[in-house]
Amino acid sequence: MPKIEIESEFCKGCLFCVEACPKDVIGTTSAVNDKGYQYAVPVHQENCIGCSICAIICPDAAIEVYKED
Amino acid sequence: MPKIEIESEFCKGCLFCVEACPKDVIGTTSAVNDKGYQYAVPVHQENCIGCSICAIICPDAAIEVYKED
Amino acid sequence: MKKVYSRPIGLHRNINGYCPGCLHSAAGKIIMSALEELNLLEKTAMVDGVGCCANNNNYMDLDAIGTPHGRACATASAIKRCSPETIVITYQGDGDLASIGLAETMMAANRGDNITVFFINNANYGMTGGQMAPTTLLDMKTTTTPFGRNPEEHGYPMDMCKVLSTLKGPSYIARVTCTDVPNVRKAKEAVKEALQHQVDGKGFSMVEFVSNCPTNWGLTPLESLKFIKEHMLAEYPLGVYRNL
Amino acid sequence: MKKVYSRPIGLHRNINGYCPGCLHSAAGKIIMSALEELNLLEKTAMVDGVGCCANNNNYMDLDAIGTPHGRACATASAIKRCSPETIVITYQGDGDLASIGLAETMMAANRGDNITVFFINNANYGMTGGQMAPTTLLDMKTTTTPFGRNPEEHGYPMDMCKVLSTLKGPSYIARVTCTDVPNVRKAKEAVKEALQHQVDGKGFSMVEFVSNCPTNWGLTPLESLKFIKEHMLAEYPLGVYRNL
Amino acid sequence: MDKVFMKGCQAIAEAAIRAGCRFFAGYPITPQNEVPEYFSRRMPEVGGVFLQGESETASAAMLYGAGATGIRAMTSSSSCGISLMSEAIGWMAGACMPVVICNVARGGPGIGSIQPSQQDYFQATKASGNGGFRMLVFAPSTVQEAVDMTYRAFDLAQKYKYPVYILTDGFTGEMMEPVVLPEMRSEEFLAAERKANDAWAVRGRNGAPKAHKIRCGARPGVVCTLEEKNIEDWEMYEQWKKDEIEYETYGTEDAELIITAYGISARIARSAVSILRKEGYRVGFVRPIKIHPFPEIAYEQLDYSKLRGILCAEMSIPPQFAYDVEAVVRKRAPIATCLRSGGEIIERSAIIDAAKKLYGDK
Amino acid sequence: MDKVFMKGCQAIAEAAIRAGCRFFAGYPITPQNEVPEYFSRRMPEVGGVFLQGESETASAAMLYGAGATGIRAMTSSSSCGISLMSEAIGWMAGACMPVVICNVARGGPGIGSIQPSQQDYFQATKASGNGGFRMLVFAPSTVQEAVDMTYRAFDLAQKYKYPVYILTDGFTGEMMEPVVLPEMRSEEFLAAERKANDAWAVRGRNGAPKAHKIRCGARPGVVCTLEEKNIEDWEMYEQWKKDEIEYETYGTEDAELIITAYGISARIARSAVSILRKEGYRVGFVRPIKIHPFPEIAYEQLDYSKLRGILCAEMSIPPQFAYDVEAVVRKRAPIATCLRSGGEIIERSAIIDAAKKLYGDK
Amino acid sequence: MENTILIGGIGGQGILMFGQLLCQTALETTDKYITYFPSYSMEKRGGTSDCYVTLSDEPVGSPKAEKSDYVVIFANQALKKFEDALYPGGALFIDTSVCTEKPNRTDVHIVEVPAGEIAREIGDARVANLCMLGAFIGYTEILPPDKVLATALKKIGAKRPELRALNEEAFNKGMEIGTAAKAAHV
Amino acid sequence: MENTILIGGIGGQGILMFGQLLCQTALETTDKYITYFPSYSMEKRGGTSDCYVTLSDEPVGSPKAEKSDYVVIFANQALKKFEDALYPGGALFIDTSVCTEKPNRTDVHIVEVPAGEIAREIGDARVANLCMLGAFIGYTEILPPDKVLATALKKIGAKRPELRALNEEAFNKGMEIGTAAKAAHV
Ligand SMILES: Cc1ncc(C[n+]2csc(CCOP(=O)(O)OP(=O)(O)O)c2C)c(N)n1
Ligand SMILES: Cc1ncc(C[n+]2csc(CCOP(=O)(O)OP(=O)(O)O)c2C)c(N)n1
Ligand code: SF4
Ligand code: SF4
Ligand code: SF4
Ligand code: SF4
Ligand code: SF4
Ligand code: SF4
Ligand SMILES: [Mg+2]
Ligand SMILES: [Mg+2]
Repeated sequence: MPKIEIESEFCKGCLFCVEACPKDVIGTTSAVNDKGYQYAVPVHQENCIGCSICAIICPDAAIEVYKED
Repeated sequence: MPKIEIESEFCKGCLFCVEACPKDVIGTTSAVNDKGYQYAVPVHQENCIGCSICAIICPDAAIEVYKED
Repeated sequence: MKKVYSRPIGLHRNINGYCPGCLHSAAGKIIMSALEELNLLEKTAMVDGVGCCANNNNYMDLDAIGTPHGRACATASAIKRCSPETIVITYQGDGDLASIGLAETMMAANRGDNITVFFINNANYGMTGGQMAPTTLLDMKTTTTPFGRNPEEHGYPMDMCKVLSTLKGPSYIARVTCTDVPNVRKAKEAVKEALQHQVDGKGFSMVEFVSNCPTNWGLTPLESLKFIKEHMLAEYPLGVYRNL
Repeated sequence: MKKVYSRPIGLHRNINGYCPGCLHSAAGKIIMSALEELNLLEKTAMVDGVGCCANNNNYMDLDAIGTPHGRACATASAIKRCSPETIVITYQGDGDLASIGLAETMMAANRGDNITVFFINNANYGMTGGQMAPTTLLDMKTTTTPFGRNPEEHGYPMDMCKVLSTLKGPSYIARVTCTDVPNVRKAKEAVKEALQHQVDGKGFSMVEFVSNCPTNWGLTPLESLKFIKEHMLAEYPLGVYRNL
Repeated sequence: MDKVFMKGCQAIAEAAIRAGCRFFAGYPITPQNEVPEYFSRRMPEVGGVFLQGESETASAAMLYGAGATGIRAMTSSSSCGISLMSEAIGWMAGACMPVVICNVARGGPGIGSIQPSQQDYFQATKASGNGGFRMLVFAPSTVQEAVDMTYRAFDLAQKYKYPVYILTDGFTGEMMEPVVLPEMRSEEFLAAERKANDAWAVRGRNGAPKAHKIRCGARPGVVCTLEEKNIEDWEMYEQWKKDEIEYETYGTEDAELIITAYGISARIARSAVSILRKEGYRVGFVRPIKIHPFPEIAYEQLDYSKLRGILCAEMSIPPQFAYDVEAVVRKRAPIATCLRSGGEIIERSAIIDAAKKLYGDK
Repeated sequence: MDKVFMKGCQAIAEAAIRAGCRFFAGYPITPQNEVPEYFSRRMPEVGGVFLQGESETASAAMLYGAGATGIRAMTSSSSCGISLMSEAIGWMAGACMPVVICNVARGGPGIGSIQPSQQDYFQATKASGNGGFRMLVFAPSTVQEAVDMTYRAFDLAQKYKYPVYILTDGFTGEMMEPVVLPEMRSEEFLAAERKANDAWAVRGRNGAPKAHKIRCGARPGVVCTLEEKNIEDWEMYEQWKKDEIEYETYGTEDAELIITAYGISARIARSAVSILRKEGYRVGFVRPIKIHPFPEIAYEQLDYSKLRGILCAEMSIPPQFAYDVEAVVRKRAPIATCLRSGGEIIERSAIIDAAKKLYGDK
Repeated sequence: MENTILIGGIGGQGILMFGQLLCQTALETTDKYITYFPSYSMEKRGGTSDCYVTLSDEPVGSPKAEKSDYVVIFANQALKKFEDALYPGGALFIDTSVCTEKPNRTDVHIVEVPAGEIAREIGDARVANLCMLGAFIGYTEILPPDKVLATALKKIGAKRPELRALNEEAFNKGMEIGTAAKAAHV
Repeated sequence: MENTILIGGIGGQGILMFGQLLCQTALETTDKYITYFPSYSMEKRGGTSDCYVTLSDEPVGSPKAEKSDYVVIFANQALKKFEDALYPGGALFIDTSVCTEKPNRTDVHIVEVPAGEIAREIGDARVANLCMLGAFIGYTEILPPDKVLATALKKIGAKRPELRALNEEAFNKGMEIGTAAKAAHV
């Protein structure tokens, strides 16, 4: 099953990925990272289709995408 | 009869007027003015038709043109 | 599992200081991944303008040099001429490239210096707190146009792609944005194309990024993308302006 | 007898220091007679660039101010904004206007500042002894292009009328020359038109004079006119580029 | 008179407007952005002109143009931006333009840092451009002084028909303090001055007996050699040494040690002096208020027979102000420095420590 | 070694090329046009780069870029053109670039005149930009010295990895004198140096363990605060006071009067000293060869008990060099000046007259 | 008498406003010399935001006091950065809702205020700084609380009238905590 | 020994070349210190053109001597400007074909050379300066005439080989006049 990993320390909580994901995989927590940003997290990892849209749109290169080989 | 006056102290001897006059009115002398330029002089004033071509082309505004009223 | 999308290898783990949602980050990421794909990371020297782009220095693993405000193209031209084997890129904001550095930009372009310019147009002076730039849209409020930019007093938004396209020196000029996936893809293609022009020795190339400044625009990151689409792109049409 | 052609009244009897046959003199004469005909001599402030035009100061009976090399348009814009009733003109060479002052020129144009720029393009730095200017023709030898200007190294001749015409600010842009009577007549018309644009408050106007520099070109005055006709005009076509 | 709580930069801009400034051109640079920003809002209210230059070079040329029309005009920038103005500043001195230039200084050299510093002392007092011209240079210590000096700068610029320079720093520019603002100069006053300036201003001849000419190398309308102009300026500078010296001293009568500083450092040094005196150290304080002309007399008046030393505190490494102090002290007392630079503020405790060290046993 | 008869400007350019200069950027300005013009012909012959900048600002930024690639590089200009470079000069000091800057000075302030002068002394020695940095400043008196100093300037720039400044003037630039040209630095030497500089140069990483970063405020590759950098530079300046002082004296042993001058004025002053001595005046001569660091020691070594006075001759009004002399002389002898400015040359007879006046009865 | 106050946090938390409100009130109600100095990092959002306030009977020396009598902390980094800038015996105010770390100092008074939580309870996270301000005034008593509140309402009210009531409530809740802490410490 | 020479005229008359030829020859044939300084006005054509030459046994002070031992005049304005720059007892060389005015000095030797005329007679007005040079050398004997001529032919020859013979003739004609004048003055 495809999945994404969000490096929370890179994320600045811009929500671009949240808005862009066609499968609503990503949401936010109330937690903040060291920089004080409320970072994005995969909340419905199971729905991910590995399309990479989120990763491509993420300005801060916080997202990496994995797929079955 | 039309005529021109060349202010010899303004003239720098560029020969534009000499070249431009349709009636070959203008020539040069070997005399130089205070600035050291060999200035232009009307040598065939009698042929002048008062067309002002020389005056218009003279960059240094050294020529003025007169005509009968 | 295979990684199908990775962070460009040239980006350090140091976090850059760009604001959330600032497309400076996006431009940097695209440039680094283009350099990676073209295998140019080791050959490249980046000339940073003065502006928010000062952030690049810390997180991009590239030879880099900061240069006086506006003079990036002059510095880059000299580097290229002294070291032709180096891929020389500049990275500049609109204040830097189109205002104080306008002469330097145009003259490098006109000389056809074989460098690649990345131009981040966010319609204001981001780093200094959002003053009017040459690219500020009409009616846009900035800290020095508190009543909005009006053409009588402040003139019109400058279209640098158009201006530079009047010159014979440039070999590639394109305008891109990073508001959505198709545009990000096109942006990367343009960046690669521009770099390829340099590799091929064709002369001056430039990619303008229509960008944002959520902080000084007073918008959320998402709102700022919307603003780009609705307002910026109308004034700054995307596309390839020159490709020799 | 009636005087049918007179020296413009605004020209002092002090002789200017322009070289023989230099069309700087012609441009100055035309400008002064246009101001005279429009009855603007008393209202005009001239901002002189740095270059051979420094000569203007002595023989033109106009309020005038010299300004740092390249900055004439910036100075003029400020004068106009502080004293809108003044007719503000600049008089600049190609090195002044199109090289060191390129940003100032373009920005004044882009702001649409209501000033009139007279631009004397003689394809080199006359005053300093004939170095390459942005407007130097290809293959032309100058003291800094001893082997001729070549596009790879030095870029291409800059067409300022074209460049400024990409901007929205200017309301009138024309290119003229003074090589012969019809052209002198057209030049004067263009100068008057440009000034009228300012009188009418229409914004930035510019007249470019395709000029000569017999001294540094190493030609006689007459040869230099021929050179203009045969070479300069091919690169710098005459005409009205903008008239709003 | 009511006090308002204002930021240094804004207070400077407001003071300028009250002094009659009706033209400002400038280019963004931290930490002086609030000067142009304030003007951009305020100028329309007073019928003045705000013009954002495309660069510092252009802004200075705009200032020159405005000055040439005879109105009160100003620019501001910070350190590296001021450097870009140096040709034009020299030009304006060469053309005798009554303008005001404000440097809200930051770390250097080059772009340096955006934090405050006092590293432009030599540039401001000795070489704001080529050619050896000098200007009156104010160095405020508080926001109130920034206001008052700005106000006076315009009068002095008009009096001498010469650029006047205000050297302040990012602390003074960014901090807020309560200030009393000076009264607004009346429109009549300004109109009268403008009319007087019409004797030389370049705005179209308008019936004047002679066309007006402004050029670098002569007072407006004057025909002279460059050397004559330089001599005239030199005479003016010498006159300034009589009329324009400004300084402040405190506790110098019984002082065994002098702490000397200017601008932002002076206020810190002054508070160090208070503490030291409370602790029983006989410490005095000398502060140039204008840093050009340099108040040599303030140091001449010291009783060197009593002095253990002089401590120069400044936010510049290498020291600059200390050089001028050394030149006038002429080894009559040992000189020590207490320095910071690059945007770091000088600490009172560091001044106190350095003073105690130089003082030796009480 | 054969002497050739050369113009100062051309000799400087040729000396630079022989020193290994392989990049020049500059903008036309009298009286230094022959420097770029010479380079434009000569650079292609040695595989170097000549680039005409669109302005002085651009030229200085080009110089900076060239310096950053690790090759020997230079610019030149004159007075107001140098002012336009001041931001970039400070930047290059801030970034520790080994470049050479030559000012063929003319009258000032601002555009001044195209005639030679020495009015940029303060700017060159104390404030070539903002931020308080200083450079080694050579001041040649003859075309031969201009050649030799240019040659050495490149070595010193490399040694200290710092800009080196040559302050000359339009006389020295335009006059012709016979000169012995130094040998051409070998390609091997230059290649080796360039290779060494590749340890920090910005030309693409090319397998280096770390990417190279050049920025204003740190030596290449160094991470430090601006204050740390400023302290390091200050230490270097202090070291210069030990290692880099250069001056010349003549007849000081028995002198009752000292004439002191630098650069073009020094050669005139020196010939005045010869004449005065022949006339029986015990006159000595002190000349700083580098004007920064200032050779305080040259004035310390004087026997003030004998001195009737010190005469400073310089082509600057107001005086500038005299200020530094005053600072080191510390009123131990009266100081007088003999000045010209704005393009006028100082006359030997004027120096002689002033000297005699200061000397009093023989 | 000289009071030096340092407020530290992150951009957007109302740090600068906090300092300015103190100064403005001091200006209107005292004869003190007042100096305020803001200090922020290059980043506009998420960057640090601090300010220094000095209220003094004598002219103020440095606008940026070396050590402060009071330090008010709005974020973890601020705690790390500024903990040591407090004089021994001084008071350290911490918004414990955002600042999760604990101070190391044992020689100072610590006033913990869950200002973020209180603000959210009241209904708007943005009023947390007013809550801290209340606590600060309640504890320090360096300015009359009613005047501080009035200044705050005037200044903030102009921008965000809808927050008026909430701000007042937040301030008062903070006051209570501050006053209580004061009582406990005495 | 120091010889100071001032040559004054109008751009295009070969003034600078005159001075340079003296210096180049001095360099090749003597051990003297040599300094040459050109001075021209802003105008490129028709403007003034002057140069100063100093040949000395000691290092040269000013490149622009206050007074000269010899003054060579090619134009009316130059005469006006430089007549007074000659030391009493010095020699004043005048090309009388262009310089129509008469000098006022009575305390100097005057050498009149109709160089322009001679040049035109020879066949090319451009060789007038060589004629003056010949006269100058013939009179002053400060440098060996054959060497000066050789230098001249080498330098000018490179640019304008067609003028070689004319130049030589002009120089020699000048020499004769100079030598004769010298003889007359002695
Ligand atoms: C000579 C000079 N002038 C002004 C500044 C101040 N300054 C810093 S960044 C900047 C411009 C930022 O605008 P832009 O180039 O558009 O970049 P952005 O931050 O918007 O990406 C300015 C004016 C400076 N550093 N140097
Ligand atoms: C800042 C500065 N740089 C350079 C110069 C030298 N300079 C004098 S005139 C001139 C340019 C002349 O060229 P142009 O503007 O084309 O005018 P032209 O003489 O050809 O009419 C230059 C570079 C100067 N005076 N100031
Ligand atoms: S890869 Fe596609 S589906 Fe998966 S999280 Fe990203 S955008 Fe959503
Ligand atoms: S796009 Fe990137 S930075 Fe933005 S919220 Fe998503 S992961 Fe975070
Ligand atoms: S007016 Fe006409 S005809 Fe008469 S001289 Fe002039 S050009 Fe010739
Ligand atoms: S055109 Fe004018 S300047 Fe030229 S030769 Fe004729 S009169 Fe003289
Ligand atoms: S200030 Fe604007 S341009 Fe700069 S990082 Fe923030 S959002 Fe981006
Ligand atoms: S140098 Fe050229 S541009 Fe200047 S006056 Fe002479 S001919 Fe005209
Ligand atoms: Mg921007
Ligand atoms: Mg030109």
